[in-house]
Amino acid sequence: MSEDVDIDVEYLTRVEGHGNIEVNARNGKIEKCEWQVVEAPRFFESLVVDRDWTELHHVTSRICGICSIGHTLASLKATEDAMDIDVSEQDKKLRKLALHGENMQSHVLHVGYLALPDLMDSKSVVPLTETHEEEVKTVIRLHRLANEMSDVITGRTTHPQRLIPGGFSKIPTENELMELKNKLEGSFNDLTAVANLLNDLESKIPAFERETEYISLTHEDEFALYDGDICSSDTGRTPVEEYLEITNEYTVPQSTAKYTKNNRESYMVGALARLNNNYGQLSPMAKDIAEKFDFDPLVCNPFMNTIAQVVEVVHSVEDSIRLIEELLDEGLEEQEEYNSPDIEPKAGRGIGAVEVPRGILFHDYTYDKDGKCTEANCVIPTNQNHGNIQLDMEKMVPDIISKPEEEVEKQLSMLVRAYDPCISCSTHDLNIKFID
Amino acid sequence: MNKKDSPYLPENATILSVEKMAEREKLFEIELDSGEQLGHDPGQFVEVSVPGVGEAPISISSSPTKEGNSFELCIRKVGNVTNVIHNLKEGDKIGIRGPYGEGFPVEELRGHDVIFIAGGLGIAPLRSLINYSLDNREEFEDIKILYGCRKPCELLYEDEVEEWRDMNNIDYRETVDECPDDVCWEGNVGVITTLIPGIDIDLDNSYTVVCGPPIMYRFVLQELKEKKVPDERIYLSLERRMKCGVGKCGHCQINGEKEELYVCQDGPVFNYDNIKDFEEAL
Amino acid sequence: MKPEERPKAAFFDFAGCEGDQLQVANLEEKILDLLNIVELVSFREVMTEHSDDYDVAFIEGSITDSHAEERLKEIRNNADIVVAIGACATIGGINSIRNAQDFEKVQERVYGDEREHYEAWEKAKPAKAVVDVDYEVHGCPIDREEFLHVVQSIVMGREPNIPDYPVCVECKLNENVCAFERDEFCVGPVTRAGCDSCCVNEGTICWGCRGMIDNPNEEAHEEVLEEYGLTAEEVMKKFDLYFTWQKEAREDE
Amino acid sequence: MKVIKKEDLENFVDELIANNEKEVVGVKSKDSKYVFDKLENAEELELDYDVTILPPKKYFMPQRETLVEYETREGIEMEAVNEVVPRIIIGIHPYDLEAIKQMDKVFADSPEDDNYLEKREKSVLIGVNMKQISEWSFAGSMGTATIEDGYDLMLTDLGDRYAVEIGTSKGRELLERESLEMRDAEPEEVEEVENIEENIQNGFEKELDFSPQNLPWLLAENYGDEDFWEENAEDCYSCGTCNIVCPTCYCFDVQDFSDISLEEGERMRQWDGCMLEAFAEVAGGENFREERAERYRHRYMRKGRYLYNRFGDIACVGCGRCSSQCVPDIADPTDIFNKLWSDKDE
Ligand SMILES: Cc1cc2nc3c(=O)[nH]c(=O)nc-3n(C[C@H](O)[C@H](O)[C@H](O)COP(=O)(O)OP(=O)(O)OC[C@H]3O[C@@H](n4cnc5c(N)ncnc54)[C@H](O)[C@@H]3O)c2cc1C
Ligand code: SF4
Ligand code: SF4
Ligand code: SF4
Repeated sequence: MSEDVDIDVEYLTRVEGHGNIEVNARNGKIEKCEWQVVEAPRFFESLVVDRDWTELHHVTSRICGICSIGHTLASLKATEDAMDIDVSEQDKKLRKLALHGENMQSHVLHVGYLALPDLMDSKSVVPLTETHEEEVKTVIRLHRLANEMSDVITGRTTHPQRLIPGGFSKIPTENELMELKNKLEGSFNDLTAVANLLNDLESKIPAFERETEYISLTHEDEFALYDGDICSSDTGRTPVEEYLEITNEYTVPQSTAKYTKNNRESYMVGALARLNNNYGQLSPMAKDIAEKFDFDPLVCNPFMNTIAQVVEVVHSVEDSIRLIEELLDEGLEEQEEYNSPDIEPKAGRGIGAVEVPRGILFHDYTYDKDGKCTEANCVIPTNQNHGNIQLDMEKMVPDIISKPEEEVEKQLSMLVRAYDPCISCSTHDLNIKFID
Repeated sequence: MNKKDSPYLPENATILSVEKMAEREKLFEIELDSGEQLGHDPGQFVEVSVPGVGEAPISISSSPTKEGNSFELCIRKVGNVTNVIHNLKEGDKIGIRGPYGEGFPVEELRGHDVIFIAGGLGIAPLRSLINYSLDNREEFEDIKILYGCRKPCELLYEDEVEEWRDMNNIDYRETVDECPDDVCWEGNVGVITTLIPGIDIDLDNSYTVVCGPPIMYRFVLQELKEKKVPDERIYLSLERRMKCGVGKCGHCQINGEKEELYVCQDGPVFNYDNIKDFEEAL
Repeated sequence: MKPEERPKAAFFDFAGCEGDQLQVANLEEKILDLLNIVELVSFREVMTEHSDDYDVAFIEGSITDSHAEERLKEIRNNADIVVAIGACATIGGINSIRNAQDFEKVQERVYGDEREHYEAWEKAKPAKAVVDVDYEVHGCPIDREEFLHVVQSIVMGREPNIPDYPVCVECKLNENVCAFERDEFCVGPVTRAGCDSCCVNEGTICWGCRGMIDNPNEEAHEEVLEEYGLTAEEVMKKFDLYFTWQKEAREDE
Repeated sequence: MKVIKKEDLENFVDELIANNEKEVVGVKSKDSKYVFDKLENAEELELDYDVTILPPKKYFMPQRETLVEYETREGIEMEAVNEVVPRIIIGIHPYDLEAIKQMDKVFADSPEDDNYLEKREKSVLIGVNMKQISEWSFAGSMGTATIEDGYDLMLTDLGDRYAVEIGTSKGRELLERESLEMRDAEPEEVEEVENIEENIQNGFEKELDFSPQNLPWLLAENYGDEDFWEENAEDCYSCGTCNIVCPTCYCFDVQDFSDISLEEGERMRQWDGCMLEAFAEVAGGENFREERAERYRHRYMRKGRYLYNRFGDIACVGCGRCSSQCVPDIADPTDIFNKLWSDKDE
């Protein structure tokens, strides 16, 4: 039993972006317990000021490499909202496919490359390539499938090219969609294998719970990712236009990042939040898999976020197949090559919200009459989770502080990783502070 | 497809030996794996291939009269292919295409005085002709060799040069641009053009063959002009970027007022009179 | 041409979106092949193991504060070969848009009253502005195949082929309809090729993410854009999406 | 001369596609432009086009092709490679046919380049007389608006029918299939084709003010006029577009690409352009055409003079691709050549 604990995790590994964990205890008394975000600021909300409406999605896509499709779509939706630009049903379906591709890609990366090593007591996926070659190859196959999907729909796996205001500069061919559908259908074995693998490791998932408010989009007709209202597990529905009422950004002295809160001190967004709020709308096989893990909303164990991601991957595959079938049944409406919709820019403010792998994302732009951006605000999922991570840590540390220091460090790292934080995209981090 | 069908397919060859000659130059003795002779004329070149890196045109530095089936290349390390070639050892394999190009006009030179003027690496292609004429000494009249490099340590083919110095049936002269104080050097100090005024040239009966870096040509030609050497009695070897070696890729074409030339096919050896009006030649 | 020993490689990230490291992860099965030619000793995004004993360091992201500068200098000291990957690390990337903005305003827009808390440079810099960089893999994000080509070249001891001609070359090889023939504007004529004109192939324009070629005809392109109907200010905006740092560096020369 | 109804030609093309013996490519529209591309069905074929973005040379000398494959596990093994896809190419305009004739000479010149020649041999060329003329074209001045040979078959649009001129036995064989409905041309139809060809001559907006036979000496005379070349090249991006889109340009670069094992790979050639800055650069940084103006001049010299000296043809067929696709609009051969011509009198 250790009375004095000093944990300094500088640049937590296997997460996107830079964050530190610092815990100090003296004689069993916790003196400090902090989750710190130390990503260098990138000033996106200033970068876009004065830029043309045709460029904003290109710029804001660069907020995050992993969620670049999500950022692009939130950005386009905000611009389209500001200028009343219509998007065809077909293009909306294609955009949903793009979002599914990104969701799958990011979740598979997180579950397979970043979280699994913890559960398998390995420091990274690299040693696993030798000890568990088959499993690693399964994960790689799913990852590649997800990327192929982004490629076919958006032109590239990272920083999509085809997504533009009003629709697509180029759309996939029916043959490409058909092929994609075949590949998606061929992935069920791999999906089951990954689910089973995690099922076998379920005992390694810490049994930690804390009552939490969950926030995500919600929609009557579907498991909401691209469209919908804001939904809180505590306070119910709010229209997207009123997102500021929900996010309520504030600063706290001991933290480096802006926190958000709605009904409680903090809330959680992401796969677990989506499952908690929209469980009934999951696709059939996704639901089966969730049941294997005895998933019963409301689930208040943040470590279950990883499981929720696995469930969502299955949902994304099934829902993508459904979307492609619909598109093919209706027949793809051809569009011009190098399509660029005829749009007259105009002044106004627009807000776009989409669910990206790590949770709900808001872009909010104001344009002048020439379509130059005058003001922007982006609220990123990871920012919304920082407060919740901190509060989880505060609850968890006293329970585990008596364990060996290494073990404490591992649990805390695992906790942060379970949130799959995407720190480099946190646009609202404050006050860089380094551990000496 | 067999070899004859593709001019781009190299033949396999083996490095028989590697000799370091100076800081940046090594001499490679090479034999075709077919066992056949390369069958080149002095002044011709080959394309040397290192699979995965690329090809480089290199003059054949040995004389066709050399014993055995092997030939020699003197390669300066300057870039991609040549850097990697420098790491190769005895027994390693490379690819060879060629010989390519028009070499020196041996028939025309036969029976005349020949003056060789080599600057730096320019000795590499000239050595092929020098050794040819030394091996057939009786077929040529007076032979003069003027060889210059920047510093004594950059002198190539040291053993052979040592022999040239001692030969009494040729007139060998050498110079270095500069000589560090701690190096012993008995030859001349000064750029290569300083050797030219001191030699006698029988204007009716001699040919001058020049090879060196572009800047050297300008000064040497100036000096030869002062000596009243007729332009058509001067031959020189040019270097250009090349990708195919067989007159297709377009890279080595040079422009002039009158016509165009392909270094890989029309050269690399040119009669000065034919290219003197080419703005891009020198 | 395969060397006997695998060089040790390490990845480091600075201010950027980590999309380039993601592109490396996106090599999928080829990662396993890559591990046959290099030994991965540090890659924070995917592994907890870390070692300071590496031969080749890959740098992603821009350098935006003195802490990052120190860190990069240390990496330079440890590594034989430093490779900058992605636009943020090669030319300042999207981050350098702010180099042309008033920094006071930049901070205020994002952080309001709390801007004082920062230690961030006024200008975002690419890696080569801080240390010597041996190779660059351009693009936002990098092209996976080009990344592999550069790694392969380093392992083989040869120079990678990184074009120094404009994107128009590849755009024409791909038989695209030029942006200028569709009433759009493109910086392809001054941007370094090597991306296979991927954005134009997908129906848009070249935005310039690989940076300008070494000797661009900027003046001509500025004139042309104006002739095609852009205002001088709009022309500037075309150039300061990705070229701000490069332009300033050239002017300083 | 034969005559075939338009719908029968369509059926014929569909049959060729279904037949699958050779890949069938033809002119298709792409956005507001045209390209040669693989045909899925005859309906896609656009025989009423002005000019394609790239010339059909890409089928004989692809943008990128493998010349040699190598393997270095033990020693070196190298093998010559030629990926030949036999093709029927439909809709080639006369100026492009002329350009192909010129390229044939270049690659048949010793040593023969089989990578080109074999692809060329395995292709069937179906030409078509122009109906639309590109506003940039000056084929009329270059004598390439119509052509007597160089095709296997040549089509001329006669409203509801096509006249078909058979150029070679290859062309004749292609037509030898029972299902094909075709008849001999009436004398009036032969005359109609002649008239059409004559009219094409007059349809060009752009012209050379003099006979192209004067180009070799005119260019030689102005080679040294540095001011002229500098002035005209000032806005040049060195983007090589004018090289790449040209049907008579054939310069190339060769590079090795190893696979990830580092033990095998391919030596590939890719189209290069003399307008690109590094085209004449050698190791150590010496560049034999360092200035934009030098490269700019070189292209015109090559078109109007050098290749003429070497192969006997003016290497510009007047298609106008270079001028129409040069973004700063400085690559128009008629503009440069006419300026030189009018300056000569001063
Ligand atoms: C006819 C001829 C004879 C030569 N003889 C010799 C010789 O005997 N010894 C010697 O050391 N060098 C010789 N050279 C020069 C040698 O070819 C170049 O130094 C070499 O090609 C550089 O290639 P690299 O890949 O090492 O350099 P890089 O700079 O990496 O070159 C890349 C590519 O550029 C082209 N290239 C670059 N420089 C040249 C160049 N100078 N000439 C032709 N192509 C070039 C090549 O295609 C090469 O593959 C000769 C050149 C020519 C044209
Ligand atoms: S679209 Fe852009 S890159 Fe392509 S040719 Fe035109 S200007 Fe060049
Ligand atoms: S002339 Fe025009 S097309 Fe040709 S290289 Fe110059 S700018 Fe490009
Ligand atoms: S130079 Fe221009 S007009 Fe002449 S053939 Fe080439 S592309 Fe056509």
